[in-house]
Amino acid sequence: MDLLLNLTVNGLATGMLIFLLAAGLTLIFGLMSVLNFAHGGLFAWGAFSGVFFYGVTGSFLISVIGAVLTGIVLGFITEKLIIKPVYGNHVQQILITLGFMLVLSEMLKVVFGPNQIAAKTPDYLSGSWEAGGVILIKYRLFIILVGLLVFAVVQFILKRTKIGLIVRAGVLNKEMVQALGIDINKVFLYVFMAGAALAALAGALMAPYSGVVYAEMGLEFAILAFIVVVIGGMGSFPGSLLAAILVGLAGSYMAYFVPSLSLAVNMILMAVVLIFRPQGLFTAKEA
Amino acid sequence: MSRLLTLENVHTHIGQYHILQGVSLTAEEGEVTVLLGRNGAGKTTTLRTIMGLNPATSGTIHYGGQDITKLPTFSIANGGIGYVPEDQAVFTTLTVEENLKVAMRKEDEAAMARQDYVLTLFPDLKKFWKKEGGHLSGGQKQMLAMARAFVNDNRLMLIDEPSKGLAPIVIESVMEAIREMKKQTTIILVEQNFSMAAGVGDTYTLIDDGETVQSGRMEDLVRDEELKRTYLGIA
Amino acid sequence: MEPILKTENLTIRFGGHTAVDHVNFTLPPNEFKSVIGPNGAGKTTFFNLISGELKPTEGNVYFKGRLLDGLSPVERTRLGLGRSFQITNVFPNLTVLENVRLAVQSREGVRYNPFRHFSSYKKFTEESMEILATVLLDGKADAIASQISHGEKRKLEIAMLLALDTEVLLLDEPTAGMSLEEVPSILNVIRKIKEGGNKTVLLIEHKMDMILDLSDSIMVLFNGKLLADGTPEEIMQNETVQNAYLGGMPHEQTAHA
Amino acid sequence: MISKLQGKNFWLIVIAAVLAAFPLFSDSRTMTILLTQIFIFSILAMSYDILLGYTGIVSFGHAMFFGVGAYTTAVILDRMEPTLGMFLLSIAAGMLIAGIISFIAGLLTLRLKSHFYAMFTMALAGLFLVAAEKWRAVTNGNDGFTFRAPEFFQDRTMFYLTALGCLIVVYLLLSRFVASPMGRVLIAVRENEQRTASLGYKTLHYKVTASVVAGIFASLAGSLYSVSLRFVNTSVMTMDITLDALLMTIIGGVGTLIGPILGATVIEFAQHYLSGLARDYPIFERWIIFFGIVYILAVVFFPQGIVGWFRQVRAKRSGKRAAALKAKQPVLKAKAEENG
Amino acid sequence: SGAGEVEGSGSGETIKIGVLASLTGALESYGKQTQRGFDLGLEYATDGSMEVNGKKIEVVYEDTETKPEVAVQKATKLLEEDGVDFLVGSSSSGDTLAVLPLAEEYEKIMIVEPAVADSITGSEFNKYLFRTARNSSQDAVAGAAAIAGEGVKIATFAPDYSFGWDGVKAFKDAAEDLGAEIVLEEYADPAATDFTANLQKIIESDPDYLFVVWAGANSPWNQIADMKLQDKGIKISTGAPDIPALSVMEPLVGMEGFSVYYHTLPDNEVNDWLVKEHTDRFDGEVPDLFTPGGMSAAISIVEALKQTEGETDADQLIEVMEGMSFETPKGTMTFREEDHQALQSLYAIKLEEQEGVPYPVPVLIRELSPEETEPPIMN
Ligand SMILES: Nc1ncnc2c1ncn2[C@@H]1O[C@H](COP(=O)(O)OP(=O)(O)OP(=O)(O)O)[C@@H](O)[C@H]1O
Ligand SMILES: Nc1ncnc2c1ncn2[C@@H]1O[C@H](COP(=O)(O)OP(=O)(O)OP(=O)(O)O)[C@@H](O)[C@H]1O
Ligand SMILES: [Mg+2]
Ligand SMILES: [Mg+2]
Repeated sequence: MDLLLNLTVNGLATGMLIFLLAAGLTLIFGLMSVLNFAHGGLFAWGAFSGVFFYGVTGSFLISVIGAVLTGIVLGFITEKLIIKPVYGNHVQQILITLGFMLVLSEMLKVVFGPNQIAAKTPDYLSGSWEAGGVILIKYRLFIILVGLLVFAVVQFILKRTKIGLIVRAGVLNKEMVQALGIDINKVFLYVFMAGAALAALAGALMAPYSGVVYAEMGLEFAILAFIVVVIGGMGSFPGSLLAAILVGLAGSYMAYFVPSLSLAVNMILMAVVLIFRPQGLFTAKEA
Repeated sequence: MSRLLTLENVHTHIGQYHILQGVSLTAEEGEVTVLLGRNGAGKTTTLRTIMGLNPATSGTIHYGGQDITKLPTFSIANGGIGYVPEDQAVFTTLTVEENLKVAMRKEDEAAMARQDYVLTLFPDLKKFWKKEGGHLSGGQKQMLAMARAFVNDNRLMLIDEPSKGLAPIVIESVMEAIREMKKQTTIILVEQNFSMAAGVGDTYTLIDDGETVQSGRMEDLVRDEELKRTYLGIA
Repeated sequence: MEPILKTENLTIRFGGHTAVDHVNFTLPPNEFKSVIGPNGAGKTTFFNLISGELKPTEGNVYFKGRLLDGLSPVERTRLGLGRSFQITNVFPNLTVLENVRLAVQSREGVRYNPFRHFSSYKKFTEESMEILATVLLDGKADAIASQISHGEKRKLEIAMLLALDTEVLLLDEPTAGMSLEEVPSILNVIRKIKEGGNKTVLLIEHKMDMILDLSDSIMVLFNGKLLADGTPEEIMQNETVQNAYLGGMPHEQTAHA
Repeated sequence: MISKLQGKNFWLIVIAAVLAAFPLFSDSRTMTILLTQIFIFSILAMSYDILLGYTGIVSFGHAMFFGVGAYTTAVILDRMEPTLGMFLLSIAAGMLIAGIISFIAGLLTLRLKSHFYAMFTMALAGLFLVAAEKWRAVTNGNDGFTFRAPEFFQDRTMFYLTALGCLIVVYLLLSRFVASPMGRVLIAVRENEQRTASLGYKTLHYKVTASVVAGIFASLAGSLYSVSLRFVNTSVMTMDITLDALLMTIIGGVGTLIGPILGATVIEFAQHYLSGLARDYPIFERWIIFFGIVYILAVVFFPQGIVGWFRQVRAKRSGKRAAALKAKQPVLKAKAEENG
Repeated sequence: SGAGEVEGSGSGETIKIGVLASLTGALESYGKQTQRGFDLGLEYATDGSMEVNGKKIEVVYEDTETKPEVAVQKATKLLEEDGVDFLVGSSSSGDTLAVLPLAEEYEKIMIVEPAVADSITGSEFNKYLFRTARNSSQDAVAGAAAIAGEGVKIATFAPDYSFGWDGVKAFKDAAEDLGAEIVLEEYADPAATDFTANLQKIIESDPDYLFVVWAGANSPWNQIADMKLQDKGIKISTGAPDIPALSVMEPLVGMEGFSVYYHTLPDNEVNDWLVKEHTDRFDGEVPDLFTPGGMSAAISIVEALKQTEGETDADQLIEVMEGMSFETPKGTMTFREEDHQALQSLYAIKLEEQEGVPYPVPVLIRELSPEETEPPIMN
């Protein structure tokens, strides 16, 4: 019993972390339909700048804010220079964002040096509680909270405003949305920046989780995020949340019960979901 | 009565093609101007040029005394111009409700009243309120495209072939609605259904091969069998 | 004579909404039948059921006495059921000519040859050009399909159907958006098909003048149900049709024909 | 078939001849090896173009076929005598296995739509990678193993010529394939799958065929690749290989066949020279940044790929003719003038 | 003389060495350590003259980008265009394996540094390669020597790929020889975000020690601390990595394990020289994990050349190098005749916190002699 509880709690926490990773991509890829292979770069920049700001200020809160601001600025630059010319063209998106991904991760080495850097957890969030046989890692509980908070905020914004609708309409027919008097370019820019900010936030929170940041972390986690967005159903936040938790739990259970398959768990999960739900778990309109 | 919209010798290129080669057009406030012309003449392109979707490469477009030739589409639309495109451009994965919601510039009471009016005009839309736009029938899509423009308080409406695919009885109510709307709104209409064009139009402009070749009062056209035969192949 | 096309209790439901409701109809060979009905009556859906684009919730379609249950659109086209689409449905980045040639190629059954060069099939190109000429589109043969005007796309749609040269033609509002001036020539094309005497046509239209002019019989769909099926005269007399479909202007419609 | 030797074909033959004669007048083995790599990746990229450019399918799992070829050849040459016969046999075996796998994978997955298909192929390729990792008795895991190439290839010029020969043959085969009636239908599937079906084409057959053809030639590329290195490890199954194929195809121009070859050339040379610069100029130490910028600039300046750009330039030169394409039928205008 | 030119030997000639390393990508810092070490090694071994027997030594570095096909391209370039007499490298085992056949084909000596895969000196061995780097088995044997003993229960934790499997297998053999019992072998996806399920299993197997074989930036240390393994009486042991990676091992302070190199561990003149020169030249930076390896590779080449009097003929070199001993920053190394693996010292250490050092420092418990860490012969 304790065992299952342990696996579940840790799987949940990992799932939440993965959800944070995927949240930005749910906006950018799921909703705006931009195949952004540079997402991992934004995420890695969030992680590095978080560690940097923590080192400079000693305040975890400020470091997270700093990372998010970095994400916003990078998001602005990325959208203006890289994404804007290629909306609606997946083939060009792949090429240009992969190129930008190389630039982003290599620039990390220029700015922060080529080595991995240790990421510290603030004292009040480090350590764990042990209750009975169940170990509750403080930072993981914190992640679960933040994940829920992000989910609630984004969901609230998408539900209470027309932004989600406008973006979905804009992806279907950009011209028509403009002909309705909406400055869709601006909307796309802001949504992209929000997605980048979420990526950076995820990076900043991921860093203390694994205790280390390194330039290559971006691509690794970006693939995971793509998996989550696809099996969750393009553009659906509840879908991404559910998919992320599934990925987290599956990873946790598999590693324990079927370790020989744990290397393949994400791929198997994705294949199985797509066979039974070819459109992913949710669709955007159920969001 | 004053001029709401004037196109002066407008030329439009799309890519390397010279599509509009001198379109001139005026719309008087409170009137319905009908654009006539054969397939591929440039009627749709004219409307798209006004909307800034295919910006004019030369010539000028004035709207309410302002030069809108170079404005971006969304500002033109926000100047109070509603557009019903010929291919409907319904947002396929959005529901009927969401389609209208996206379109609504202001969600105030007046807008809600207009929406209610539109729904009495096209009761099918009310019936399929939660249905995805892509799942509507051809005619229902046409209705939705019109409704999307009607929910806003427009000074000018550009309507591209509204009767296409509609049942005769619906065409009648659309004509009724256009006559009703004329009281506050100026309309430019592209229409192939001559009885409808004649039924609601005040003036006409005939476009061929990207150029304005003739314009005048609708009554004159209806009366002049010769003119009709020459330009429209009908008698 | 055995009907070439027949449906039995054909029904489809989308969620709670019954779009086509137990329709039983028969179409004798070489007949020209029109389908009318209000918007959303289920006409296009009815076509989709016949052509196999949609699977019925209930009921069957028979082609020359053969049950079509489970056959894909591909197989139905090959059997001889061709259709055009109401919402224009072409190959956007190919030339107008190429669009038609693909249809000719399919009709000729040249489907899988992976080795011969397509340009060695000269006949296909020539034939495609002829068809384009009949729908007044030969001047646009080299234009990219996405760049032609709406009315021109409608003509292309018809050309592709003609190229398939199927026994049964399902035409879904072929002239919607076509210019006043050109409708007569397209009507001519359709009339010629009819006069050829070996084609069966099912036509959806809202233009009553045209329907009255061409049809041997008319069927009326209403809320998915088959409301009436009869000669044009009978249908025009039908009160429901008068009130709920035609409205007050049936004669104005025909005034200019 | 080369009866009408038009401009394009003429130049292709000249280039092929120059490449074939290259070893005669240059003994730069580096260049030989670089060109060999380019030939091999050109084959891979062309096979990918059949999917992406002609059938409109984005696959993130193409590496699995490349990997199948690479491993099949490596294992056969390692376990058996490394003779030329074995080499040919291993290529055939790889192509057969890849064909079977792509056939099954195609049937299984091609019903999925766009992104979902792409991700599914990624999952499949991921599973193959894990299999290659775990089946250590055969693959020696990600460390991989070396093996002997046939004696015949001891002289790398022979291998260079073999790779060039394969490239030419594959190019000719695929050109013919895409220009065949079948190839035309593939393009139709790319443009509008549902409409293709309603014209009476079984689209799934075409998509599966495309996937099998692509898989088979990717496997050939893989076989050549492993022999060129005399070594194989799990890197042949990784996403990097798929992305390389994808990038080469896009940079060159999708749906062109020549494009992928140009793309492979550009990427390999850019990589080679940029990393070379790193040795001589310190600011190129981070040459990968410049490499990334190459991609970005490629999109900005050649949005339709290199071939697309060429075509545009040509179209502009004959701009007047293009404008005349807009067929005018100035009947009405004439009438209007008559009427005054 | 004219004849001398034709023969291509004789004084005034240069000897060229091509070094392959990952100078970009994930392994870039390893590659750069090798590079610095190699430069310093040549200088040390030639007393700054950069000459052996009157022949100038020239080095060309090439970046393999950690891609086998690039490694082969670059190696060919080195062999063909630069006409190098020796190859050295590389940072990844895959790259190295891909290049091995070339060494054989061109009959040039290749010094393997710092790739660790056992198969290099095992199943894939050819007589032209010599390895100054330690291999996975040596690591494992050292790891075992540091903790294993009669009746000690040990669980292992490793990434689920060749490196991990090799390491665990070798460790298991060595540890069992020393009388320890392996109670659990746990493998995890190296890219996983969450290792707690694996750690859970390890806790349940109730070992005395957890021996971790790990490489790569994504490491499990934080989670080991969070799961309170140490509080549960499980002692952690692993190899001490390079300094950047040490900085993330804070949670493991107090752990006992082994080290390949840390600049304070060896006590000999060569190392003193290395540490001094390195800190002087590189802004106070100390040499790291693979710097001495690069240096050793250079020293081994110069030593061999000295013995052949500048002859670069491979067969001659092989003859002198087999069994050759030479002084390196890690003490005396000896190329074992059978598989050309350099036997070398490793170090049993304990991680301790030290004033003014921002990472846990490996402190020497005892040096593990080359004999002690001698791995089985596998070719
Ligand atoms: N994107 C485009 N690229 C190139 N040519 C175009 C493009 N759009 C339209 N055209 C051409 O411009 C001409 C005018 O097209 P337009 O759509 O304005 O005609 P229209 O009068 O609305 O015709 P219809 O009655 O058929 O709708 C046509 O010849 C068409 O082929
Ligand atoms: N895929 C679908 N999902 C849900 N509802 C659908 C779908 N397709 C059609 N419908 C509904 O079925 C009804 C019949 O549609 P259909 O397109 O057959 O009408 P129609 O008679 O062709 O009308 P029109 O004259 O406007 O083209 C409509 O109410 C439509 O909203
Ligand atoms: Mg039009
Ligand atoms: Mg319809």
